[in-house]
Amino acid sequence: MPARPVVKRLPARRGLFAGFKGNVDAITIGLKYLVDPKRITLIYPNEYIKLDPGYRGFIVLEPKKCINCSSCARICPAAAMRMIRRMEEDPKTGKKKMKLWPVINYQRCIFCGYCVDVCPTEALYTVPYHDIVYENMAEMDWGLETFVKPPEYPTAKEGIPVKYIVDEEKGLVKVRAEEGEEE
Amino acid sequence: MAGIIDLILSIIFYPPIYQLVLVGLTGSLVVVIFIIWFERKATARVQRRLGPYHIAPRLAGLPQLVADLIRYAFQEVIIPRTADRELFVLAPIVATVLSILPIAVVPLTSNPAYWPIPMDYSILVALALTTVSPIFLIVAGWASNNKFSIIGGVREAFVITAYEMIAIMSILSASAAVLTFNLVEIVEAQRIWYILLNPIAFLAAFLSVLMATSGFPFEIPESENEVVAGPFTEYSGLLYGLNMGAAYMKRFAFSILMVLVFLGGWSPYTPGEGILSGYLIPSLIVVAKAAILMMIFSLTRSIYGRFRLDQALEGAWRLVFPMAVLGFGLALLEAYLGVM
Amino acid sequence: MDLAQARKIVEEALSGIEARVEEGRGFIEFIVSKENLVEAASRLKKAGFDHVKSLTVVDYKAEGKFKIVYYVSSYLNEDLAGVIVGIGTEVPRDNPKMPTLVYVWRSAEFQEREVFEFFGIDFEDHPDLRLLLLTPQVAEKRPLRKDFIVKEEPIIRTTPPTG
Amino acid sequence: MSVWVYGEQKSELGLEGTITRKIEEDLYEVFIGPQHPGSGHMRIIIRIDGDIIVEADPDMGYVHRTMEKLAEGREWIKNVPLFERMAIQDACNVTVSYIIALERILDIEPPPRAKYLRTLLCEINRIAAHLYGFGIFGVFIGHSTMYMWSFADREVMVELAERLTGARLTHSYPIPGGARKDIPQDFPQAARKAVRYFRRRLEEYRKIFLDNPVTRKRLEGVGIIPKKIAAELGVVGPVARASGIKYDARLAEPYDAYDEVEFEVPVFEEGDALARAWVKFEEIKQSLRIIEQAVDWLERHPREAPIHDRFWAKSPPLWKKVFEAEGRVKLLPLMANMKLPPGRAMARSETARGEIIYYVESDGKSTPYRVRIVSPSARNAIVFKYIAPGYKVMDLPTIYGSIDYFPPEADR
Repeated sequence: MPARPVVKRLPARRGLFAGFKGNVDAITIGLKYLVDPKRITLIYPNEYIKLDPGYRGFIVLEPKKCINCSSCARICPAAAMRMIRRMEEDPKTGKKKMKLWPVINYQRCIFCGYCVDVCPTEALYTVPYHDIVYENMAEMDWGLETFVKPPEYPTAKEGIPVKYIVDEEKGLVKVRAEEGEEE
Repeated sequence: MAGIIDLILSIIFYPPIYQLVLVGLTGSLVVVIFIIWFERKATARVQRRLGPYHIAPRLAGLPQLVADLIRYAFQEVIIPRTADRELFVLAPIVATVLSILPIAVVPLTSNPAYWPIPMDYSILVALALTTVSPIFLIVAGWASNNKFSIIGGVREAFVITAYEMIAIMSILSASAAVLTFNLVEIVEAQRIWYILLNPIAFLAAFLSVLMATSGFPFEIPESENEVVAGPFTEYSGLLYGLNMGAAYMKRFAFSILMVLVFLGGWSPYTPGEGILSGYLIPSLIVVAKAAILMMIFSLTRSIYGRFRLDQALEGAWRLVFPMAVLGFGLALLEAYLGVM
Repeated sequence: MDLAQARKIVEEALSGIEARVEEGRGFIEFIVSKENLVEAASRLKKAGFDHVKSLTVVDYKAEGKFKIVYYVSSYLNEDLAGVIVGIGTEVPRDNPKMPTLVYVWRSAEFQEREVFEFFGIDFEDHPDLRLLLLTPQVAEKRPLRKDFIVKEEPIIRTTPPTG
Repeated sequence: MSVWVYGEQKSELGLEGTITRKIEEDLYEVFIGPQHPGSGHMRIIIRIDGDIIVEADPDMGYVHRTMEKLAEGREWIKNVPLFERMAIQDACNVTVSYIIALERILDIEPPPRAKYLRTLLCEINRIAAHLYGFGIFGVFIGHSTMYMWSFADREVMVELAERLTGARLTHSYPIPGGARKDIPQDFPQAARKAVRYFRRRLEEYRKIFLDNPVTRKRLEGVGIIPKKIAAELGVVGPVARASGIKYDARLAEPYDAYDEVEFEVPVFEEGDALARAWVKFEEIKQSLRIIEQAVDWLERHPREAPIHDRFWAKSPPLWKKVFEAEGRVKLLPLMANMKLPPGRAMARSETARGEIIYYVESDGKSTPYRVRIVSPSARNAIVFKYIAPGYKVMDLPTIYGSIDYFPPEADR
């Protein structure tokens, strides 16, 4: 039974100088940061975070791998990924056949990544970015043609890619993503 | 030609005009803009962020406040139907004007040619004028006819009663030490700045000015978590800007008073003859000192939260008021010993 | 303390009151009649179960009843803290009325209001039975009853994508 | 002469409060919220007599989503992303007990590695949520630096969570029988750095916020909940523990790896707002300890898929390949419309704000028959009604902030 409740007391605060010390401590800390701010602000979009490959961003379909099983649509919790019917020609036999293809509606997608994880052939993959602006809602409802290619990431053209690394002194430190230098 | 320039200069530097319009209105506007910017920047530094940035990053976002001002100026002023129209509009304007009025009666130089009023009782007149403007904040709250405004106005009233006595007492301790109500004599008497001789009175004055101008930790009337924006809840546009600016202008007026009383006024400079050395330079020194004092005031925002109303009052009466009395006593002692 | 021990304690406390015991995973519940509920609850409170964790109502539409269970546990008695015991009753779906347990467990107050708006169960003598979360229009539909059906969309989409 | 709370005298309930005269009429009714800079999506209707609150009526439901009903129409696993939207900054904590309830119905136990991974994320979330609470608390009492600092430092924890799960907030991390992703290679190092950073940083928090005389004065003796009343009102989490109740769901019914890691449950007895802030503060320290231990354990033990064999043993080779390469656990397609055996289960977990309880009933279909959620904020909302009266108007934000009330979680 390693976990145990421990009754603690609030730190006592008595005497004439307790309040004085508290004030001095608070002001000292304030001034310390006034002199050395240790900022972590990201100046977006002049800078943008280059996310790790494992990040669950926008989802892209590789149609060659897709076996039209509709597992992704079945598991989608937001009903963003749904199947559409398409008449397609079979390359071998030349027969026309009805096939189901997934399409995604980014008005709804919550980026949970279930579809990627459930896909039996890894036909879906995520790209590590998701801050893309659309001019209207209709554009966010992707058809199959849009779904098969990674979306354009405009921020990457405008800004400097940065990365946050966990640091012992400052918490997070912003570094340039490519060189790995501290800014 | 020279005559015309002299005429213009003499009009500009006619003390009531110079102090009310140039130092009072324009100067305080510039200082307030700078101080609000500084406050935002300093708070941002302590809070590990950038503060105003995107308007002119090279100037560290300084024009941001000008942009804000323009926005306030052009925003629609909405007057609620249930509000008391005349008072609603008048109150912030009168409050703003009154908050800079003390500047018009204090000396900014020792040259008698450039005193706006006879100086014999100037400290009393200045202090009396500082007490007028807060009433109009209560009026603003009442005229808004909104529950939050009224609560805020009532809080303001509580706070006034607490700080006024302290402010007057602690600032007057200087005249007790020098045995005069003449601000010029008080300034001239400070071979050593009065802050060093009587730090207790200065601290009391500092705290009371914070209370008077809703600075942290006494930002109680506008405490946004319960009463939205206190007396200013219903205000918008320029009137809101005036309301918010009034507190800073008042702080500026108080700061000038404190500079004269505690921080040696225009010392180390000795005003000479003529407009330039007799009036402009000493007044600029006073304004600069006041700005530095205001910068120190604005640091409290990043360190303290706000007191509860009753705690602020309790602190004011139990701690700061005795402090002011003590400072006054110290001043009398110094006068008796002839330190100053 | 495990559920078996808790069962013994509760059965002791409820002696004389007829109760149906049902075990679930992680809890145990005692279903008594509507008339006995207040008495049973007060006895449980005396036995040390001092707060209501969850007031759970399940609509068994097929059987025409609501099952209302107060899941209680203890804060002050640390032995009992590890178990969750339910004390509940069943009321018919039409005209659901039952006595309130607010006077036994104050902590049930808001949850009873919630049940009132979602299921329309009327707690008699509740001090403040008003809507808590819903607007009157929605509450009238009694959203958590099984008659209220939320349809999920089918996985096959008939409208073409717009983008 | 005492404060009345809905027809009952507050003193009869054993609650302390400032004594005021009883007023029948002439009360000033102030609606605080919902469109209000302080309260968020929640309205508190208070009646004040002078500056004293005589009645407070929490009016919730502005962000209500009827999750319990929505859950009945969705397959089991789809409810995880739904439920974590109760408290997105605390996503793993609020969903892990739902998953545990499912596992109880399925009668499976996740492998130890999954347990540790979940525990790790739970504690990361707990710190993030506590910091969030601290930030809101700070802004409530006008301390904007605390607000900015805790939100900045929360970013560290969010960053860790992002590296662990691939999402900043809504991780959807636990799944029945396991967890979705293993830690990346460089994770332990980053986590240890973050832990060391926080240890140092908490001292600064103490100095500028908790021990700041202004803050302390503001919090001390405000919203006192005596132990007996706390039990009576059924408050949870830090609110209960600040009143001396030694209850923590991690302690009462250890889930995941909590019976193996070593930590303390800080309990304070004062019961006021300051004690509640200190409970959270001490809990952050304990969470740091748990993170260290979990990371150590995960590093020591071999990487294997953190999911129950039932969902892994029969999986195709691609599954293993993906796990080797990316540490990602792929789901079997059957997960989407998995049918649970009929049964009923209850599970509780300790979120940052307190204990969350799920009652799950399955009738053998692929969707739940009934899911009942009782979230911590919903149970703490009662504090407004019974504790706030008797205190001053300016104490209301203090009480609100100190119980760390989170409207989306209470409304569900």
